[in-house]
Amino acid sequence: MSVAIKYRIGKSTVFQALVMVLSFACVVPLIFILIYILQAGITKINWHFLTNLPKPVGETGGGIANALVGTSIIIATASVIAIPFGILCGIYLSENKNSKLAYWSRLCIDILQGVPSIVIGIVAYFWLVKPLNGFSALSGSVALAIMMLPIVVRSTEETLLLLPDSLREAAYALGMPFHRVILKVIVPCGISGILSGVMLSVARITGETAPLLFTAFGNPYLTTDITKPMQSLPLLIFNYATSPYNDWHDLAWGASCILLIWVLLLNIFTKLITRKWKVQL
Amino acid sequence: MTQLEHELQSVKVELIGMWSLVESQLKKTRTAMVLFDRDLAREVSMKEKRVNAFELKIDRDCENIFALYCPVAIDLRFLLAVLKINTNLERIGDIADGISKYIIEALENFDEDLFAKTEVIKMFDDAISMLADTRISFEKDDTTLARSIFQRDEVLDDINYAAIDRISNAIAEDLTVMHDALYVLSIIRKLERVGDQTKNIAEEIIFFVEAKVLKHHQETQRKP
Amino acid sequence: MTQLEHELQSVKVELIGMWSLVESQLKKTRTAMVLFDRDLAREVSMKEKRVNAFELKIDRDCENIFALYCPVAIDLRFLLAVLKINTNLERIGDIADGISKYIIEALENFDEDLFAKTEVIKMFDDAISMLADTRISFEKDDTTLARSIFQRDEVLDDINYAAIDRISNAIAEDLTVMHDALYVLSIIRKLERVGDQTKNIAEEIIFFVEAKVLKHHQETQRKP
Amino acid sequence: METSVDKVLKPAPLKNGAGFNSQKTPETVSTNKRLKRSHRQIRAENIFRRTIMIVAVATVVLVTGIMVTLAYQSRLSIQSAGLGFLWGKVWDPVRDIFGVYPFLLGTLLTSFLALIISVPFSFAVALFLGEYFPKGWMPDLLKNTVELIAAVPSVIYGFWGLAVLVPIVRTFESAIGVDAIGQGIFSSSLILAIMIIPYAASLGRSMIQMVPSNLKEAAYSLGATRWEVIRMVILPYTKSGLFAGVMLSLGRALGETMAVTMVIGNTSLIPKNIFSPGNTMASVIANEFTEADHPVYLSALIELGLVLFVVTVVINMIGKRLIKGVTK
Amino acid sequence: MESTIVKSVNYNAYFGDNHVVKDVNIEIPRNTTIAVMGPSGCGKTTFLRGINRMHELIPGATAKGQILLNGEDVMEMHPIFVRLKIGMVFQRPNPFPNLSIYDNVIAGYKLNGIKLPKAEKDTIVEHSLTRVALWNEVKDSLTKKGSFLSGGQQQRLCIARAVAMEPEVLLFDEPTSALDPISTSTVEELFHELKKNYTLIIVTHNMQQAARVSDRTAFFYMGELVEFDDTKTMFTNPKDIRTQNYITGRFS
Amino acid sequence: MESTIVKSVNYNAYFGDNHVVKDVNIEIPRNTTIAVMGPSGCGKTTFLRGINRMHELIPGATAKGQILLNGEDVMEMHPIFVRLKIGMVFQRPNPFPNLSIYDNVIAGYKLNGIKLPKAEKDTIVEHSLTRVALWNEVKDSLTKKGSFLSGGQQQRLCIARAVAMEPEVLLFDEPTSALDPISTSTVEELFHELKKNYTLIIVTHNMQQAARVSDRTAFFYMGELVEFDDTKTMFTNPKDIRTQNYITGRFS
Ligand SMILES: Nc1ncnc2c1ncn2[C@@H]1O[C@H](COP(=O)(O)OP(=O)(O)OP(=O)(O)O)[C@@H](O)[C@H]1O
Ligand SMILES: Nc1ncnc2c1ncn2[C@@H]1O[C@H](COP(=O)(O)OP(=O)(O)OP(=O)(O)O)[C@@H](O)[C@H]1O
Ligand SMILES: [Mg+2]
Ligand SMILES: [Mg+2]
Ligand SMILES: O=P([O-])([O-])[O-]
Repeated sequence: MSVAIKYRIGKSTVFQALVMVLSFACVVPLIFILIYILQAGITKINWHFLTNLPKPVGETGGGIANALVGTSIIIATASVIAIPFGILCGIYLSENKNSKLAYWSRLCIDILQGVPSIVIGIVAYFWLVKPLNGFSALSGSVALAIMMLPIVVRSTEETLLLLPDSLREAAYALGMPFHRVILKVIVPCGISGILSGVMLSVARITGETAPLLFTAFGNPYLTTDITKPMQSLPLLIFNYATSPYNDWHDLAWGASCILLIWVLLLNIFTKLITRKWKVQL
Repeated sequence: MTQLEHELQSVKVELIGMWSLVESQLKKTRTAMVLFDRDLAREVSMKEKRVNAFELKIDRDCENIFALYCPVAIDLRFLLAVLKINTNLERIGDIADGISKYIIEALENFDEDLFAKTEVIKMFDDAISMLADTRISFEKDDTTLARSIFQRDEVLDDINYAAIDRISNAIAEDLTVMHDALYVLSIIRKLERVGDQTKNIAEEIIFFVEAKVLKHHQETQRKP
Repeated sequence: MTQLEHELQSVKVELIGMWSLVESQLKKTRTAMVLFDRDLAREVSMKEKRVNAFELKIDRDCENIFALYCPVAIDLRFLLAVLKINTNLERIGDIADGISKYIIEALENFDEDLFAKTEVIKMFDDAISMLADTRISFEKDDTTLARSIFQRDEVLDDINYAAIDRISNAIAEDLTVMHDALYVLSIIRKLERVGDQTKNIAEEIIFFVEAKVLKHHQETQRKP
Repeated sequence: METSVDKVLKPAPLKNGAGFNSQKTPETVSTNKRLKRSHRQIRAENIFRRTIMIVAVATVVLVTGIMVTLAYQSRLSIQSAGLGFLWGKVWDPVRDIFGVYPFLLGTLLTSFLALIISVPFSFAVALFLGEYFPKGWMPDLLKNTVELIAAVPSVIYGFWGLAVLVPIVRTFESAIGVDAIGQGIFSSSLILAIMIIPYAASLGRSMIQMVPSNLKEAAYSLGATRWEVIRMVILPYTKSGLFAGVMLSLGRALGETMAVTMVIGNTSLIPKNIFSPGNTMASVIANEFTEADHPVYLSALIELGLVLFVVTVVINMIGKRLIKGVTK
Repeated sequence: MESTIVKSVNYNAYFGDNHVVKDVNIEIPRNTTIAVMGPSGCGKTTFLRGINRMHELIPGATAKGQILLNGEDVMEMHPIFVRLKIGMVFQRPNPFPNLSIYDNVIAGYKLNGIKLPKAEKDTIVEHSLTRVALWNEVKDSLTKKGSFLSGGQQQRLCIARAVAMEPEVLLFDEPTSALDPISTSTVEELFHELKKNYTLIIVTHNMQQAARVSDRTAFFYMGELVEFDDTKTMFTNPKDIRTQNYITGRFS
Repeated sequence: MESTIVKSVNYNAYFGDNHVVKDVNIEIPRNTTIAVMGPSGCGKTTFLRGINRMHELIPGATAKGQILLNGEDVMEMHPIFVRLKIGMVFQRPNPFPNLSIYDNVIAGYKLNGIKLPKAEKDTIVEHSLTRVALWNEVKDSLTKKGSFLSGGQQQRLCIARAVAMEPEVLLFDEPTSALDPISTSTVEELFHELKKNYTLIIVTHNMQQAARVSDRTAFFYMGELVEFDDTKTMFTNPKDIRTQNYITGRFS
């Protein structure tokens, strides 16, 4: 009996050790990547890099100002489209759990979440690029908005569903009408979850390349017209990274570094804000 | 059967045990009186302790059931009735003891004539049979039987009421029976109490079975 | 204060009210007996209904408290004590009524001499003061005072014990007082019961305050 | 008082505080206001309800639109090749031969290889965070780091893979004696494996944390060791959740475009072994979409997109269903 | 003054095809406290939620028959008004977690978009909190979040929130079943205060609680109202054998 | 036969710096049923979990002092042994949802990797289920999942699972607080059966339950064992004023 128990305890200990080793092994590649990119990229970043346009091959220097501006515009436009839409849809889904429409809508959101980004690029191409006769930042924004949508909807819905029914009932029992129950009680209580969904979706689309390939397309010049092709950071990285020129690789490393820092900051910021705004239930 | 029902059942059994004991005490006292058997009277006096023990035990059990089971409705009424019946039975036991004490105290055999004149033996027999009948009505939750007790108590009351005159006549006839007569008077007074107690018990039975408080009021309704 | 405490308090107040009524009944009965005031006796008899009403009310209140609040520990003991005290007080009321009835029944004024010989008035006074003292001990949860009752009851017991001889002597001396004497004997017997009841009440007080069952056993320990 | 409450419901114009004038205590005044407001609110309520319903309908329209667009735009290719499209072993746009078998194979190889590599790590992380060390700074750090893996944009993985991983793989390949190209299915799988760890890990973690602690306590109270609790309580309880995590990872791996495009080597030939270069469905579209110069070519690429869409959606739906089954 | 405030006439409630409240007729006098007892699933909660029309918030839930509030059928009124007149307190304390204690009390006004002058708000808050015997405990921390309070305090806060709307009837659905005994007793004491000014209808599983706090008790069984009587009578001498079996713990 | 089976000597338990069980000394005789009462947070659960060393499963939890099982210090034994001797049943019924009823009963053996012949398993299952008065109810559906049973049946199944390991002591942490009154009464009846063969230690908030089922009652207050006495004495004549205040509902 005692031997058997010792054996069982031994087995348990060995398994635990295995789990710990494997867990920490995961972290290694990420750290490599981070260190490598920071090393390669941080030296390239300076004021000049941020405020200048890329130079043609052969000329040294040059910057990524067009990509920074372009990325900001594309993301802002996408957010304006997707966030209100997504939150309202999330509200509908959480408030009408069992209706037919909710079922179909939820199914569609699920489908949307699984759609590969490249396919969304194709669709945006046919919806906007073709009819408007040309690549445009707007079409890229729409594609990205479609990518954001399921994240915002699901995070809103899940956050609101997590709120106990008792909260709703408390509000209804005070004679509050539906829209006030939602806007004054339910949404404020779930604000941290909704916000974190929104911010994560922004972080997510910042790095998306594939849907922009045939929509925003890229542009070596600075533009702020959303009906024109526009450069963006990931596109720039892709194009320059796959080029054979070392100068352009350097630009790409710098851009990668900036993209990475931006994404990291957004993630950390999300953590902070959700912790701060979390409503203690 | 729930635990509470078990407990109530065992209290009931105990109370019936006490009841039988008190009945036998009363019967023995009667025999002791009629035969002027002082030893038997002493036995009754000794056994009074057992009645007391019963009373304490049942009180304690009821208290525990109250504390542990929080009885309501029929169970509560049953327990309250048990508490009251318990007190009454103990009193009856006390009375048997008291009468026995008279027998022990008394200097010589009671005068048989007195018994006949005062109907004390009839009173005794009635009291004993009333007590037995209430017991049966308790065992069977038989409120009709319990109701019949009230009429029968009136017989005892009548005998008791007539006692003073009968006793004083007896003494006036024969001064030597004076002591005896005073004892008999005391005994009659006590037996009247037995009737009252039995009546109280019958009321309690009706109370817990039918949830009617018969005590004191509805003197007319009482008689079925 | 919890709701239960409120309820218990109001039961307590009610019981004390009943107590005062019974005391006054007893006092009036004493006056009626001493002055042979039949009207006063009749008043006592009339007021007996109020005592009965009190008893019913308190019983009913206790039942409700049992059913609604499920009292335990001190509260439970208090209620059980109230139930028993209630019964005892009602008996004392009954006794007062019984004695008053004798007074009403009796054909002429009692013989004053008899009172002196049998110490019945002293007995009455003692009984009344014992009852008052138990009430005070109940009001104040004063078990020392309650304990003192046991000794004082012995005085009554002694008088009661001596009664038969005293009465028979009285009758033997003067046959005309016979009727009176028999009544007085009955009264003495009843007053002895008052002593007993008061003792019971004192026991109940000690029971609920100190949670000791004094009844029946520990006869020696009783005396402090 | 109540009748005036009733009146509010009817469209008739409200008299200010009709019926309330008798009392002027603060409460009645506020009651008054309350009722007036409420009337307006009933209308606002209806508008709000309608708005969110329209939004929900819009999502359905959106997704239907996506499907219709894909199907419609790929009609040319479907008409010309039919099902043979899937089994065709040759992809030669110049000759208008569109067989996607090489890409299908490439996609499946990269995805499953990545899955096989990543799953042990994912589950280890899930157990570590869900069961062994749910709280504390070190597990927090691990959790955040693993989440970071998901946050890094795929194009950066691709770039890093191209610059760092490919040379290493090339050395490794020459060491084991296969064609030392570096770019290829194996490199893509490695990159993908890293990228998909967080999906199964975080879902697995939340599933494991959802195991009611009272079940674990039940097992402990029967004298079980930690390993036995994991094997007999946690794994059975979470198995469909863990599997769902694997499915989501797979869906992610199948649809992943940029990182794969950058390291897979981009050839339309059927891969010979796992070290050969190849193409996945997504990478073909990314590479050739803007070059598609005639309608059938474009349509074929879109049909490829349709296939990719269907496969990933099916895989994802299976995963979602499983999760729903577990969390319910 | 025993005028009827709430009266149900042949009230029936359903969840889909599931008939859970059957032909309930009850008359509840003003300013009395009613306890509603019965085995699990007998429809107590459903009936209670029927009174202020919270029942119909559940998808698929329907009702038939009348609930009269002061003689007026609540089914004909807009639910918002019904709920302003008939407050409700739930099983788990549910203060709004994003609001301060102060705002929780006037939540009924604030969140309904009713602007009150500060002084009046202060009066309402103090008054309501005093009514629920919470003022002294929280008066120095009115700006703290309601979720910092203990369970019993939270529940009293929820009662204050309902009381602040000056309803005529207060419904309680097992208001203390999520509380520990000490909090339970504070809330129960509160009932004795509230019953002076409001009509309380309290669903409870706890028979002792029903016994302690109510004037009258309704016993539900399988969706029917079996017995409705004085609480004292109910607990000492119930008329229906099902009631007796339930309260004496002799379940079938 | 009143030999001591469990005895604690100066037992102290901590959550980090939080001293929640303070110098508890108690002697529990074999085959008696002990109820453990006390206000919320007084350390009842912690003490109970200390007995079979479940306490230390919580991160940061420590203990001092001795718990003797048949005179042997459980702190010196391996927790697995301790838990085999001292079974435990929890507040919420927790049958393993992925196992059948049959497998749930012998889960203790399965978990411990003990292989038994089928016949022996059958005996154990029947015997254990009979002990908890569940055999007749489930004997035709032994292969169904345990989660299909009602709450009370599930709890009895959990008790059967503990009983199947033939422990000497059974610990119950508020075993009926998640059950409705009817299930509660079935489980309570079961205690009366079990007490013949096992030593039961039952933590309960429900005073009436403690009163009904236990032989002796321990009253905890702020981590201390205030009083440990016959249940009857405890409820009619407690010695400590804190006990009396608690059981009569006079909370400070
Ligand atoms: N949301 C719901 N959907 C469908 N049926 C329901 C719902 N809520 C309750 N029921 C059904 O209605 C019946 C009555 O439920 P109700 O909640 O009124 O009972 P209850 O008496 O309050 O029980 P409890 O004491 O458990 O709270 C139950 O049998 C239940 O099956
Ligand atoms: N997991 C834990 N971590 C830290 N402190 C805890 C933990 N569990 C309990 N405590 C603390 O220990 C004290 C005693 O808790 P315990 O659960 O033993 O109380 P209890 O008497 O069982 O209360 P209840 O009746 O609410 O179950 C509580 O004050 C609580 O704050
Ligand atoms: Mg309910
Ligand atoms: Mg606990
Ligand atoms: O699909 P991508 O994440 O690589 O854009």
